[in-house]
Amino acid sequence: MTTTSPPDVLSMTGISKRFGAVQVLSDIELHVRAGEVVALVGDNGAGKSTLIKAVAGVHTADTGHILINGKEVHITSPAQAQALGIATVYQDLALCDNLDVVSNLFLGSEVTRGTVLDEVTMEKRSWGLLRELSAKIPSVRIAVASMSGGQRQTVAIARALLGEPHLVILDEPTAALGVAQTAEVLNLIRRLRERGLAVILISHNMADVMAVADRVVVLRLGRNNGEYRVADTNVEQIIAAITGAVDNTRRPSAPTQEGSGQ
Amino acid sequence: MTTTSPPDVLSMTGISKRFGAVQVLSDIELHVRAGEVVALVGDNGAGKSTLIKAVAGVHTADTGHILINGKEVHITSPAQAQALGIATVYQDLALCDNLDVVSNLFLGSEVTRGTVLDEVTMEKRSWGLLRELSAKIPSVRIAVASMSGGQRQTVAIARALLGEPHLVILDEPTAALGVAQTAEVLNLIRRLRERGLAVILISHNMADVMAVADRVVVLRLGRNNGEYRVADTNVEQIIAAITGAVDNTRRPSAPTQEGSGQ
Amino acid sequence: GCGGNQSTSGGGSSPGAGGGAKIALLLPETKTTRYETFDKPYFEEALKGECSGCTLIYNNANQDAAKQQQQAESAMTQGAKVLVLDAVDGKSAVTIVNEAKAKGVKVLAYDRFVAGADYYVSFDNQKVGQLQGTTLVDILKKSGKTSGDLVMVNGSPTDANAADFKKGAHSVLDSSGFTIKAEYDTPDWSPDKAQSFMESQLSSVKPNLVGVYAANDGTAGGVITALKSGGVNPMVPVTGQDAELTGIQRIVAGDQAMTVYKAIKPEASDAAKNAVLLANGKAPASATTKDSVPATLLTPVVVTKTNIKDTVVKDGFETIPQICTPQYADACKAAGLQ
Amino acid sequence: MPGELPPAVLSADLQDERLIQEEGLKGWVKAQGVRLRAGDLGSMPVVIGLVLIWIIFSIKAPVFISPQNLVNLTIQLVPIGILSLGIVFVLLLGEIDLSVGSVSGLTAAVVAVTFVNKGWPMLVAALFAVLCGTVIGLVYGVVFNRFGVPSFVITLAGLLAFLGVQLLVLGNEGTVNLPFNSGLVQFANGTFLPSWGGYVVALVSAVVVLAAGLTNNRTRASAGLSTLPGSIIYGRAVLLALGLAIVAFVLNRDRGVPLMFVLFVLVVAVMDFVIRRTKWGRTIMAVGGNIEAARRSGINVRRVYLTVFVTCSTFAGLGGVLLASRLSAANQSTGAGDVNLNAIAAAVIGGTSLFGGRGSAYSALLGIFVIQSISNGLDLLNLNSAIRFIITGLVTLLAVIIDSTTRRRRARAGRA
Amino acid sequence: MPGELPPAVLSADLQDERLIQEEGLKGWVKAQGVRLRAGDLGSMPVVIGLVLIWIIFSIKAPVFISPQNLVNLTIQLVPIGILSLGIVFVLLLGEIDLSVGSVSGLTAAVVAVTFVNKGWPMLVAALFAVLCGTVIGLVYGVVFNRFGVPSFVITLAGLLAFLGVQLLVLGNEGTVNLPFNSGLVQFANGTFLPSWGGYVVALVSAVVVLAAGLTNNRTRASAGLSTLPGSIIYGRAVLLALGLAIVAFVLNRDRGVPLMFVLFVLVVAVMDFVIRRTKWGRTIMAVGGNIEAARRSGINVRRVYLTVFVTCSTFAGLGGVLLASRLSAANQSTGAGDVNLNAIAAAVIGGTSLFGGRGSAYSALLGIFVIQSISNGLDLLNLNSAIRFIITGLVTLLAVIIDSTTRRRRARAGRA
Ligand SMILES: Nc1ncnc2c1ncn2[C@@H]1O[C@H](COP(=O)(O)OP(=O)(O)OP(=O)(O)O)[C@@H](O)[C@H]1O
Ligand SMILES: Nc1ncnc2c1ncn2[C@@H]1O[C@H](COP(=O)(O)OP(=O)(O)OP(=O)(O)O)[C@@H](O)[C@H]1O
Ligand SMILES: [Mg+2]
Ligand SMILES: [Mg+2]
Repeated sequence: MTTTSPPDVLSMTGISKRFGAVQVLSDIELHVRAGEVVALVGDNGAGKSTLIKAVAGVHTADTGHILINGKEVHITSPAQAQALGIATVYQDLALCDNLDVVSNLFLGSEVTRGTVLDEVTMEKRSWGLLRELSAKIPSVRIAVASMSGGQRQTVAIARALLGEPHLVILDEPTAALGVAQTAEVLNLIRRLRERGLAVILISHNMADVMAVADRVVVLRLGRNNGEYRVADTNVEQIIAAITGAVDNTRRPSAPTQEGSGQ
Repeated sequence: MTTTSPPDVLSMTGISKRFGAVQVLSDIELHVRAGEVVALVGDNGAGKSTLIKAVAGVHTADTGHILINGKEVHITSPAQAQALGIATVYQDLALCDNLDVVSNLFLGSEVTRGTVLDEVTMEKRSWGLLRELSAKIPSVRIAVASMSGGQRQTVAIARALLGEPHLVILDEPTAALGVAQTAEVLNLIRRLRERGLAVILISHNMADVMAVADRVVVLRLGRNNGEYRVADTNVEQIIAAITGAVDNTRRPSAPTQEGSGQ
Repeated sequence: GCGGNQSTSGGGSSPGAGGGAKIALLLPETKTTRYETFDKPYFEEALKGECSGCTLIYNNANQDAAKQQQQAESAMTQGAKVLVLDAVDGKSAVTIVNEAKAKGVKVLAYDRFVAGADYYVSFDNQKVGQLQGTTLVDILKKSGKTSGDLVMVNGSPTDANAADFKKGAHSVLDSSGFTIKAEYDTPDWSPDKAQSFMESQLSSVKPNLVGVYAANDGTAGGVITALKSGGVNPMVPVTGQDAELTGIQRIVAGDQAMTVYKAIKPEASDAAKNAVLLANGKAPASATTKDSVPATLLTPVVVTKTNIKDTVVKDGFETIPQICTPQYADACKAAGLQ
Repeated sequence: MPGELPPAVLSADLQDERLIQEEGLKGWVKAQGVRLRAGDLGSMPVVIGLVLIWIIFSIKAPVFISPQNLVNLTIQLVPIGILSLGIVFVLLLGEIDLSVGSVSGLTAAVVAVTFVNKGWPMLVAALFAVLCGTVIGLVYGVVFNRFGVPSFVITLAGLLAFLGVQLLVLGNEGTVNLPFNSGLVQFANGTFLPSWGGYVVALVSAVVVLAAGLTNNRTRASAGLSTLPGSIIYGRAVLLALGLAIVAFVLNRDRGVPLMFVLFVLVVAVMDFVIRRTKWGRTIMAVGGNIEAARRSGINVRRVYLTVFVTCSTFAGLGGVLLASRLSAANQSTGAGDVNLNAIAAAVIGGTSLFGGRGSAYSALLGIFVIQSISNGLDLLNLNSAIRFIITGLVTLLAVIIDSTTRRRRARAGRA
Repeated sequence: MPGELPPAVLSADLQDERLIQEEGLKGWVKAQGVRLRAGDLGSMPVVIGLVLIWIIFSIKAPVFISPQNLVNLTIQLVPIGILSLGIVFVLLLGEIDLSVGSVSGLTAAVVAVTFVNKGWPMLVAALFAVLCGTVIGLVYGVVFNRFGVPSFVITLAGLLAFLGVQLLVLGNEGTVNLPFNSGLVQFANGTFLPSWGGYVVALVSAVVVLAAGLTNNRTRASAGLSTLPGSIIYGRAVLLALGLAIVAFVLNRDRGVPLMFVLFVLVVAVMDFVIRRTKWGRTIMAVGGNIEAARRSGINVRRVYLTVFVTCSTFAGLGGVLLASRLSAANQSTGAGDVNLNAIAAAVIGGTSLFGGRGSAYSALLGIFVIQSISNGLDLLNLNSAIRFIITGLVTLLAVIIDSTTRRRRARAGRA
C-alpha cells in the first residue's frame, strides 16, 4: 500500500507458521519504513509475538519472505538479526535471572578494557540509561531475579538502547510499567522515530498506540485483519478489527495477488 | 479511617520488609473489607507485590500484624494462605511450564475419581472457565510454555476462580491481556464484589482502577502515600500521589498511633 | 528341555577328534595387568595346541560378579561346552556352576576356587598372603631387626580375594613380633589411595617403621613413592604381588623387596588341557583335590632381586630388555641382569 | 465466507479455527506424520536406536536374537531396571540419587544375612530388606527437607555410608550364598510363565487398553469433548496383542517368558499410570517443572520430596533383593561398580531429563534395554576389554543420538 | 521533611532513599552482620564446615595438624583439585562431565608412555598429554552442538571409551613407572618454595589485592560511584598477608610450601578472575543462568559450550599428568575408582550449583580441601574400612549442612 523510493526497512510477505496442530500464522504481510512507528495489535494469541520472533531470529517461519532494506534475508539466529541492525525487546523479557542489572544490560556487548570487563564504565552507563527511563531501581548490583516486574521490563528496554539498530521491535514494552515509566518509553519511541529508525510496537493499550504509532496493523487468529493510518482512524474501528466485528481478512482462496510495489 | 461492625477481611498494620541493604517496605498499613475492591497502586518497585506476597504466604514480613477477619494470623506458606480463603494471581504468574493448561488450572486442587485424576471433567471445566474469560486458547492440552503472554495470564486468572476464596488478590492481572479479555476480567472483579468477596487489585492502568475499584491505596518507595475513595477523587490526584508530587507519607516519627477500630 | 536347545544353538559342538568345541574363558577384571596380558594369550595359545578346532569365547567381568554371571550365560548361549571361570567372587560363583550344571556345561575353576566345579587349576590365594608375610619377616630378621612397626596396605575392601591375601598375611605377621601400626584396605586397589594413606601415616609411623606389607605391585608402587617423597632413607622393605614389569623394575632398583610370581603360563596351559578333556567328556586325571574337586595346585614363587633371572625371565614372562630400560640399566648391571 | 466451519457441530476442544482438523484414521496418521517431522515423538527415537543396536548385534552375532539369549536378556535387565525406575522419580523432581547402588548392595546383604544366617522366613527377610530401603529414603527426605542439602551431597554421603553398613552386615564372611533352590533364587532365575501364559498376558493387556480407550471415548463424548476414531482404538489394541504375542512366541521357543520380567514390565506400567494419572504423580511433575509455582499452588512440596526419596530408595531396596536373588548371593561388591551409574544412565538414555519435570516410567524400561542389550551383545563378541569399553561408549552414544537429534528438532520447531 | 538526605552529595549508585546507608568501616561491618543473618555469605559456611572437620580430626589425631601432615594434604589435593576446577566450568553451564576421571587416566597413560617408553622430552610429553585432553573436549563440544545429546550421555560414553583407550595406550605392560628423579615426579612430590618464598608470595598477594582495591576505588570515584572505605581495603590486604604468612610459617616447619600447591591456588585465582571479570566468563554465567536469554542477546551459545568442554577436558588432561607425576606411575586404575565422583563432589561441596549459573572457581579449592581433609584425617585413624566408609559419608554431609542451612535461609529471605 505504501510505495516510496527507499525500500522498506522491513518487509514480510506470505509468512506462515505452524506449531503442531495449530496454524499460528497464515500468510501474514507486514511492512515498516524508516522513521515510522507501526503498531502491531491483536487479541491474545493472535500471533504477534510469533511474527516478530521470526524477524528477531528466535525461530524461523515455515514459509514467506523477509526483506531487510529491500534485500531478502534468512534470519536463523538472534545474533544474525542483531548484525542486521534489529534490536528486540521480548514480551517475556529474556533476562538472565542469576546476573545483576549491569551484566544483563550489557550482555553480549560488554565494555572491556583489554580482555577485562570494565565494570565501572558499565555501571556508570547503566545508571544513565535507567535514569533516562526514570526507573526506580535501588541498586544495579542485585540479581534481576529479585527485581519487580516493572524494573525487569525497564532493564529489558534499556538493553535495546545500547546498540545502533535500524529497526527496534518492542513487544508489549509498557505492560508492567508504571505511569511515569510508560510516558518515558513513549517519549523514547518518539525519539527513535525522530532519529529515523523503524519501530514496531506491540501493545494492547489503545491509548499508547494512538499516541505514538503512525500506522496500525491488526492480526486476528493468525491472519492479517486490516491496516489503518492512525491519522485516519479511531480506537473503535481498531477494536472492531481486533475482535473480529469487522472482517478484513484476505482468505487463502486468493494467495498472494496483493504484493504492493514491485 | 473506615470503622464498621464486621471486622475487615484483611487488615495489615506496621508491615516492614528489608531485602539486604534495601528497605522495601516501611510500616505499611492496608485494610480491605468484604464486598470491597481496593486498588493498590504505586510506581515500579514501590513494594506492591512484596506487600501482597506477605499475605499470600510467599514470604513473611519482618515486622507488622496481619489480621484476617479480625483474627491475627502468621502466614508462613501459600498453602496456609489458601486455607484461610486467600486466592492470589501473581504478577509473575507462577505456572508450571512443563504442564498443560488443564494441569496448571487444577494444580493443587485436582478433580479425582477415587485416586485417579478425572481428566475429562477437568478438561470440560477448563474450557468453561476459559470461555468465561473469552480466552483465545486453541488447545488446553499444550504445555503452557508455548502459550502467548496473554494466554498464560488468562490461565493464571482462571486458577483463582476455582476455589471458594474470601479474599482475591490480583497482581496486575490485565497487564498482558487484550481488550476483550481485559473487559472480561473487570467484569469478573465486579461479580466477585457482588458475591461479597474482598478484592485487592494491583494495576498501573488508571482507567481500569477507576472503573472497578472502591478505594485506592497508594504506595511510594515502600511507604503508604495516601488513600482515596474512587468516588471522591480523580486520576490526576492519584498519579500525583504515585509520582510523589503529593506527599502523604506518614514519617516514622509517629510509629503506630493511628490504629483505627479498637 | 534345556539341553536340547544347547546342541542346536551350539552348532556342531559334538565332541570328537577334530574338537570344534567352544570353550569360554571368563576373567574377572582389567585393573591388574596379568589377565589380558598373560592369562588370555597363554590360554589361547595352549588351547590351539591342545585342540586346533576349538573356539575360544572370551569375556572379562570388570570386577562385577553379576556381570560375570551374565557373561557365563552368554557363553552358554553361544554353545560353550566348558567354562574356564576365574571368578570375581569365588563363593558366589557357585551360582554359575549351578546354572552350568543345569545345562550340562562343565566348569573349570581357574585361579580362584569355586565349590562344585569340575576341575580346579590355581595358586592358593591365602598362600600368596603367607608368602608375602614370611618373606617380609625373613628380610627383616636377616637385617637384624626383630621388632618395629609395620604398615599393612591390603587390597580392595570389596574384593573377596583381597580378603584371602589379607588373611594369609596376618597369619604370619600377627605372630612375628613386629607391631602392625596401621592397616588399610585400599578401595579399588587404587595406587594413589595407597600413596595418600602411606603419606598420612608416615607422619606418625616414620621413626619406627621397618617394613610395609603391600598387597600387590600397584599398591606397592604408591607406597614406595610415598616413602621416597617422605624422605624414608634407607628404603624399608615393601612387598608386592603379580610380578608386574614395574614391580620387577623396582625390585631391580632396590625400592621394592619382593613380589609374588604366579607362573601363569603353566597355569593357563594346564587349564587349557583339562578344559579340552572336559569338553570331550573325559575326566581329567589329577594328583590332588581341593574340597573334593580334582585340582592342579601350582606353587606361587617369591621373586626377589636374586632370582629374577631364574623366574620371570626364564619363563619368558618378562624379558631383560623390557626390564632393563635405560633408566634401570645401571641397577640391572648391579643385579647381574644383562 | 468460504472455509468457515459451523462451530456448533464441533466438540468443545476443537472449536478454535486455527486448529488443523484431521478426520478419522487418515487424519490421525497424517497428524502422526506431522509430529514425526516436528520431532515430537515421545519414546519412538530411542526405540529406533534400540532396534538399530539389535540389528547390528544380530548381524555380528546371530545368536544374539536366539530365543535363549533373549530370555537371558529379559532376566538380566530386571534388577538394574528396578533401580532405574526409582531413579526416574528422583529425576522427575530434578534431583538425583547417587546411592541406589549402595542401598541395593545393603539390602542384598540384609536379605542374604537374615534369610540364610538368621533363618528368617524368606518373605519376611525380603520385606525387611525392602523396608530398609524405605527407611533410608525417609532419612534422605528428612535431611533434604530439614537442611536443604543438595540431593547430590546427601546421596553421595549415603553412597559411602551404606557401603560401609553393607560391609558391616556381611561381616567377616564377605559373601553369603542364597540356596539355589530357594524361592528367591528360583524366582529370579528359573520361573517362567507356562507357554500359554504369555498369550494370556498379551490378550489381557490388549483388552485392558481397549476397554480404557473405549471408556475414555464414552466419557469424553458425553462431556462434549473430541474422541479418537474407533479404528485407532481397536487398531492399537490389536497391535499390542500381536506384538506381545510375538514376544511370547519367541521366548516360548526357549524357556518361556520370565515371570520376573513380566512383573517388571507390569510395575513400570503401573508407575507410568501413577505418574500420569494420579494426583501424586501430577504433583511430582509440577514440583519438577517449577517448584515455586508448585509451592504457590498450595502443594506441600516437602511431602513430595519425602515421598519421592522414599519411593526411589524403596525401589533400590527391592532391586537389591533381586540382585541377590539373581546372583543367588550377596557380597561386598553387590551394588558396587557401575550399578549406580547404569541405573541413572538408563533413565537418562530412556529420555528422562536430568533437569526435572520431563520423563516417564517407560524410560527406565527402554534405557535398561539399551544398556543391557549393548552389554549382552558385546558379551557375545569375545572382545578384549579395551576394545569392549570403547565400543560400549560409542554404541551408547549412537543409541541416544537419534533421540537427541529429533528432540533438538522439536526444540527448534518451538516446543520448549 | 525530617530524614530526607540531600541527594546531590551521594554517589550515583546510592541515591535511592530506600537504601540503608552505612558509613565507613563500622557501616561495612554492620552490613556484613546483616548479610550473615540473611545467610548471604558466599563461601563462608563451607569454610566453617572445613574448620569444624579440622578441629574434630586434630582432637582425634593431633598429628593431623602437624606441619608434615599439612604439607602432605596440600600436595595430595592438587590433582583432583585441578579436575574439579574443570568441572566447575561445566557445572556453571548446567552441564556435567562424567569422564574427567577417564580422561585424566588416559592422559596419565599418554605422558608416561611418551616420556618413558618413547623417550620424548618431558615437557613435550606433558604438553602432548594435556593436548589430548583438549582434543577430547573438542570432540565433546562438537557432538554436543551437532546432535544435542545430553552431556551426561556424551561424557558417559567418553568415560567408557577413553578408559578403553587408556588400556590400549598402556598396552601389555599395564603400568609404566616414571623415574622418581624426573622433573615431573619431583615437581609433584619434592619441590617446595624456599622458606622465604612463602612470605614473598604472601606479600605479593597482599600488594596485588591492595593495588586492585585502590585502583578500583579511584576509577569508581572518578565515575561518580560509591567507594569502599580505605580502612576496609587496607585491612583486607593486611589480613590476607597475615593469613598467608601463617600458612607459610606452618608449612615451613616441615618441608616448606609445595610449589604445586602454590601454582594450583594461583590457577584457581586466575580462573576466578576469568569467570568474574572477562567477557567469556560472563557469557558462561549467562548461558548457565538462562540459555534462551543468552542466545537472544546474540551470544554464540555453541561456542560457549565448545570452549567450556574444551576447558574442562584440558584441565582433566593436566590433572592426569599430575596424577601420574604424583604416583610416579601410570596404570590401568589411574583416574578410575572415585576420582571422577570426587572431582564433581568437590565442586558441589564447595558451593557450585549443579543447575548452572551459580558457583565460583574457589569452590573447587574449598571442596577438594574438605574431601581430602576427610580422607587424610581418616587415614590417620586406622579404622576398618566399613567404619571408614560410614564416617566419610557422615562427615561429608556435616561439612555441607552448615552451608546448605544458611543458603536455605537466604532463599527464605527472598533471594532466589
Ligand atoms: N512454541 C510454541 N509451540 C506451540 N504453540 C505456540 C508456540 N508459540 C506460540 N504458540 C501458539 O501460537 C499462538 C500465538 O502466540 P503468540 O505468542 O504469537 O501470541 P500473541 O499475539 O503474542 O499474544 P499475546 O497478546 O497474548 O502476547 C498461541 O496460540 C500460542 O499458543
Ligand atoms: N527477593 C528480593 N530480594 C531483593 N530485593 C527484592 C526482592 N523482591 C523484591 N525486591 C525489591 O523490592 C522492591 C519492591 O519490589 P516489588 O516487586 O514489591 O515492586 P512492585 O511495587 O510490585 O513493582 P512493579 O509495579 O514493578 O511490579 C524492588 O526494588 C525490588 O528490587
Ligand atoms: Mg505476545
Ligand atoms: Mg509488582
